[in-house]
Amino acid sequence: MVQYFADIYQAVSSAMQGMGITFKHIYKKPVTLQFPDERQVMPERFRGFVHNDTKKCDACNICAKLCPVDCIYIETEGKAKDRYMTRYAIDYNKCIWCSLCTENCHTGSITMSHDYDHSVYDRKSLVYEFMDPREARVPCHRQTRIDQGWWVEPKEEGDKGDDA
Amino acid sequence: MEPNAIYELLAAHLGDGALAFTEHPLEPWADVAPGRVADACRFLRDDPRLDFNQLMCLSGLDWDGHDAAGKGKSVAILGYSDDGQPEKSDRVATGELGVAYHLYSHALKHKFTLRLRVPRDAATVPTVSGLWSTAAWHEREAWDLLGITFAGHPDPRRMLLEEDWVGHPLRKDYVMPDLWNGVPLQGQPYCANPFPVATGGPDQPAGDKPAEG
Amino acid sequence: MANDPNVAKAAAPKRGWHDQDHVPGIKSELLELNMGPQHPATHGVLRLLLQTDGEIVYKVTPVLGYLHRCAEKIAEGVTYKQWVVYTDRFDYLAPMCCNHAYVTAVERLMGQQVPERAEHIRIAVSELSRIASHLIALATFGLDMGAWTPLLYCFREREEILNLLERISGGRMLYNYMIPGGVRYDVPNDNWVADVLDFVDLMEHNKLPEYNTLLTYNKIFIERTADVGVIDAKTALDYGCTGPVLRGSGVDFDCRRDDPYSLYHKFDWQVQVGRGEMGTVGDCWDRYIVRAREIEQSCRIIRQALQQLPDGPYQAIALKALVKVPAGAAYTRVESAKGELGHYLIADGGQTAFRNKVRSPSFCNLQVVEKVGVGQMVSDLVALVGSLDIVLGEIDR
Amino acid sequence: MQLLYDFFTGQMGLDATGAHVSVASLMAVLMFTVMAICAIFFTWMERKVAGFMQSRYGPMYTGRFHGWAQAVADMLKILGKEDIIPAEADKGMFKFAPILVLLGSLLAWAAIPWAPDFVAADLDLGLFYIFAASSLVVIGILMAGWASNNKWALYGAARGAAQMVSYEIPLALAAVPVIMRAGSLNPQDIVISQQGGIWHWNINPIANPFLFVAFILYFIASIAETNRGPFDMPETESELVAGYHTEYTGMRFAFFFLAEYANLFLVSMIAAMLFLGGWWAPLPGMGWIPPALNFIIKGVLLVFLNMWVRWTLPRVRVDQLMYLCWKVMIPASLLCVVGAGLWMMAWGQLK
Amino acid sequence: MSTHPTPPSGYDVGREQMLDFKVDQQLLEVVETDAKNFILTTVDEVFNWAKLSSVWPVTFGLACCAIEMMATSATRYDIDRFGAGAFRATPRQADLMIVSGTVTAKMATRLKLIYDQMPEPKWVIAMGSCAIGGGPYFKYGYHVVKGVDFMVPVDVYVPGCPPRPEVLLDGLMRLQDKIRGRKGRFIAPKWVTDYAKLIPYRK
Repeated sequence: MVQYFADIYQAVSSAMQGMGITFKHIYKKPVTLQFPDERQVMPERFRGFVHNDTKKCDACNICAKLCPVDCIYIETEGKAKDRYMTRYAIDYNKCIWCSLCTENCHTGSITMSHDYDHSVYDRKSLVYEFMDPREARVPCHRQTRIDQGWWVEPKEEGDKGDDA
Repeated sequence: MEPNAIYELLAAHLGDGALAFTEHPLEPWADVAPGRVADACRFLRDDPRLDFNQLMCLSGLDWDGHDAAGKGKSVAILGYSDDGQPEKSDRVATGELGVAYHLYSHALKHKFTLRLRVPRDAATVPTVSGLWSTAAWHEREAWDLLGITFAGHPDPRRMLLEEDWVGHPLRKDYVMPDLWNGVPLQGQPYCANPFPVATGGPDQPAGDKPAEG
Repeated sequence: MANDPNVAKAAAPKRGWHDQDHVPGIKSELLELNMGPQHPATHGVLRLLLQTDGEIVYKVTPVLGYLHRCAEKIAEGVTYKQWVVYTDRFDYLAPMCCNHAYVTAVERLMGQQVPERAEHIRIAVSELSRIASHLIALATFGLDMGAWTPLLYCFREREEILNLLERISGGRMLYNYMIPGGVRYDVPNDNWVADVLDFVDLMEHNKLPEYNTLLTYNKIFIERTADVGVIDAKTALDYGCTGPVLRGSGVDFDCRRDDPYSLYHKFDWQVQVGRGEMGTVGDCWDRYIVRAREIEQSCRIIRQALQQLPDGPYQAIALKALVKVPAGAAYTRVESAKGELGHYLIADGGQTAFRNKVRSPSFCNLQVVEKVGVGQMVSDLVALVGSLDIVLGEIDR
Repeated sequence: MQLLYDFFTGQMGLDATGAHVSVASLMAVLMFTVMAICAIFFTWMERKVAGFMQSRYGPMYTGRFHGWAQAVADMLKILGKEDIIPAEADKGMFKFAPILVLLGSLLAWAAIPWAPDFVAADLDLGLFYIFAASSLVVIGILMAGWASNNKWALYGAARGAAQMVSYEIPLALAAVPVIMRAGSLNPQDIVISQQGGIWHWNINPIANPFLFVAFILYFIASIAETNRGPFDMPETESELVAGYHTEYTGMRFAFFFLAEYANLFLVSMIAAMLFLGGWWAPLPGMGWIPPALNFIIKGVLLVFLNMWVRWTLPRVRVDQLMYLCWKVMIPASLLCVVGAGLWMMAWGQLK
Repeated sequence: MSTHPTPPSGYDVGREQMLDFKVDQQLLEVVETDAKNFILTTVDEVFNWAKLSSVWPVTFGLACCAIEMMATSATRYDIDRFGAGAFRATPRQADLMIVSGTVTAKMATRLKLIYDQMPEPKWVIAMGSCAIGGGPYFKYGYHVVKGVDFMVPVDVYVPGCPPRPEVLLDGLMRLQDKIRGRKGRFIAPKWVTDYAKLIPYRK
């Protein structure tokens, strides 16, 4: 019998305490971020969509090889000094934003941008082409790049060359 | 208790059922005859000196293409190609299947590993689900993914895939399905270049050749 | 229902107390109920085939595989470093713990030493991840009990953890942060350590009492969970339960202490065990409170790990993009948020694993439903499944 | 009311019967409209209250200011949804059940005294009628669950029937002390008996502590009667997918949805009527407030209390629910009846 | 702890470069029309407004993305602000299916069933790489459907692995635009309106 009333008392008091907590939140300012109007500042390392600066890229294919999901498409033509990159595309149907591609990029052309909110109506438009169609082709060989006035990564000690 | 001491006890109990003991700095293991594994497990569990009351893990293995010397020559498994179609191969798988049991004793705090190998076309192992209930699902999974039959299993159904699935996916020679029960499983290529005019020249398939020069 | 192979091949149920016809002339039979894969209480895409007698569950058959994502097959196809990405997706509530488990396994096979600083960072982020996972466990358990508001409060704190982890790793939910031989990035220099310590204090002194008042010691909640779904120690061991489920059953075992890995032995913390305060040892409330108390312990570990953060490199220098692991096989287990997460990794000297069997804690923990769920009410079964805190990504892999 | 009669007999030139019928139909339309508006308002309120309790906002964009048009949009959208009747369902019952549920609460609305001279049906047995009419809901729920031919719905309906039938008893018993004090079953009389400020209301624990306890019992029972958390057995979202209305779509679901909130406001208004002085202003000097406004504010406050409870507490189990009803609430309410009676006898309040 | 940071004055790093390379014609189309026109004129528009203002998703979590879906509905992001917070456990009362996670072969049949159970009009959002196109399980995923659009028609694709809650909200807003007949952004994020201002100069 004592237990019976103790239980009822406990039920009522614990319920009241809980209600006190919820009531306190009514007049607190909500923690909600009102998204389209307010945006969070992304931390420096934030991994948004991958961005490749094709003016810097020399199509060494490291990123495509490191990609666990094979979502990077690089097409080149020619050999050696006449090797040109004709296509650099990333398929966001597969990309998983793991940042493994940016990790070993020796030119620093491929980076994770802070851009993340792009929903689309058609999944074909999730294949992002990074080559400007007007440029058509970008030389890959270091010497050719220097000759034609493209950006090259600064040479460091022990660096074997333009391709890893 | 040290693994080799455990193996001595086990070998004394099993006789010729205990095949070999392999010392390895990371994880020594004992090979037992496939038919005697339930016996071995019962001994390991019930002997008070051993008291393995937990089966940590039961793994089905496919040793096809494994190079014991460890030169990294294992076979490449088949997947879907870039355009989403299943890859095919002419290679015939030959290696044996295997099961590994990892045991742990909560009271005595020691571990032990049992391994066994069974031929690929007659992969039957006695079940240990009567000894540790947890083995039941692990064995069902091993049957599901590797096609190792566990004799005497109380509920020998597939664990993860549906009953009408064809093949056992974790085998090294498994060819990816393109359709199951009306559900398409092949991929669809969405990687065509939308600016084909601008480039010209033959396209090199993406990503399969590292740059030369 | 009739065409379902799972039903057709399930063993015919033994009839029990309900077999007698209570009312003469009226035949009674068991009701077959299909719970899931789309059901709010199954924590994902689990499917439970129930046979019920009114509210009483007579037989539970979990059906898995609705999230079978072929991770073990992929392990044989991608390199060691690439597969870290897939470990994230096992236990997506505590991906850092999964990363930790896998890189520990790889490092063991390689004989790779990890810098002390990296281990400290790893422990800190793993424990943060564990807190996040336990928060979700408390939240969804509360939701299963019908309490909505704790869910949202727990998510509020989880967001803070995700922000912190995002600052260190770049990923919000799936981090891909650890690599064999260290971590990918050092601690960011924007006051991260101080922020984590602040958060830990807030969590320990402010938020946990709030949850306790709101949910833990609420009489209705206690009535719903105490003495419900009791898993005794013997059953738990027999079914290979680990983690909070095993500890809730009163077994004092924690891989972090009893099978030491990383640097957990350096820190001062305690393994929490269910004591049956509100009912029997091993009931749902015990499992719940073990998680709640583990949050406190994780806070302690984080505080020590970050306060004693040593200087030095954060990754071993030798590691290149493609890791080659010498041939060998080892079973390595760590204590993930859900329990003992083991990797049986067989390497053949190449760039890809020969075989990687993952022993996932939820997989083993869930199996106990088949035994303990019998004889419970439907509501209690929901409580039981909720208290096991399963993650389907880990069960089906 | 008299004004309306006069209008119809005088201006429109109708005879007594015609005026009666006209007034009744006018009232029915009015009540239905008010009910729909209330239900729509409370769905919005529920989302906002829940939102702020959970440290978020709730609807914000629909209608631009704090999502005021949210519930309107919900209702309009539901109007446009496809109407699905499961092939195996019992079609007649399936169609009739939502109407019955809505009817149950609508009928009861007739006897609510909004103001001194404004009640749709001024019945001498009004309170009895209200309780009787709102019991129709349980039949509707049972029918819905059965007709859906869905196991979850059946579970929900069975639970709901057991729960609601059980909780009718403490609900009605908790009203008995009030009836004893007022000496009447007429809602207007009950309200009038609480004349004269907040200390004359039935809830005043100093005047009669048993009536205060009766109020708490009534409130708990009313939560159970409206199937809301922590007693939302029939629709237990985390156990039975959506309970008895699992298979309902579109307009028919909207009926259940409306009925839930109509019922919620109904029981709150009854509580206001029985214990909180109905349309009387809280203090004697506040007579300038329109009586109907008084009444509505009290009802809304009780609805808020109801929502507050719902968004705080976990759900009880179905057997615990029954335990609570039969072993706690009913004995307590019986004690309350006896105690209140003795108290009134002792102080000479009994009529 | 960074709660309520103020938005930066400019774009985030890389956004402008990204937009340069986008082949997202839909975005251009949507932005170029006048987004200010908010007066509802016809009955049709009123109903469209109602539909887009109360998109009730079905509680249908599959994998990792489901947790982000929960986070979207939870405190910090609060999908309820858009009127889409009423997660219905039963597909019968839902308008939107958020396919949040990997669709496996075993689940695909059930997914189809749930989609069929939803009443018209209904929409599907494919959330995350797995649901869009198989994602990380493309190459060796013998049990994974490479894209939920093999099974059900998809209205909006939300990329990410998993997408941040903001991206899901963005996807929801895109869906609202689609329900409205793609006449412009109904609730436009700041960068869209800013981008719209840039368009005349780009031409």
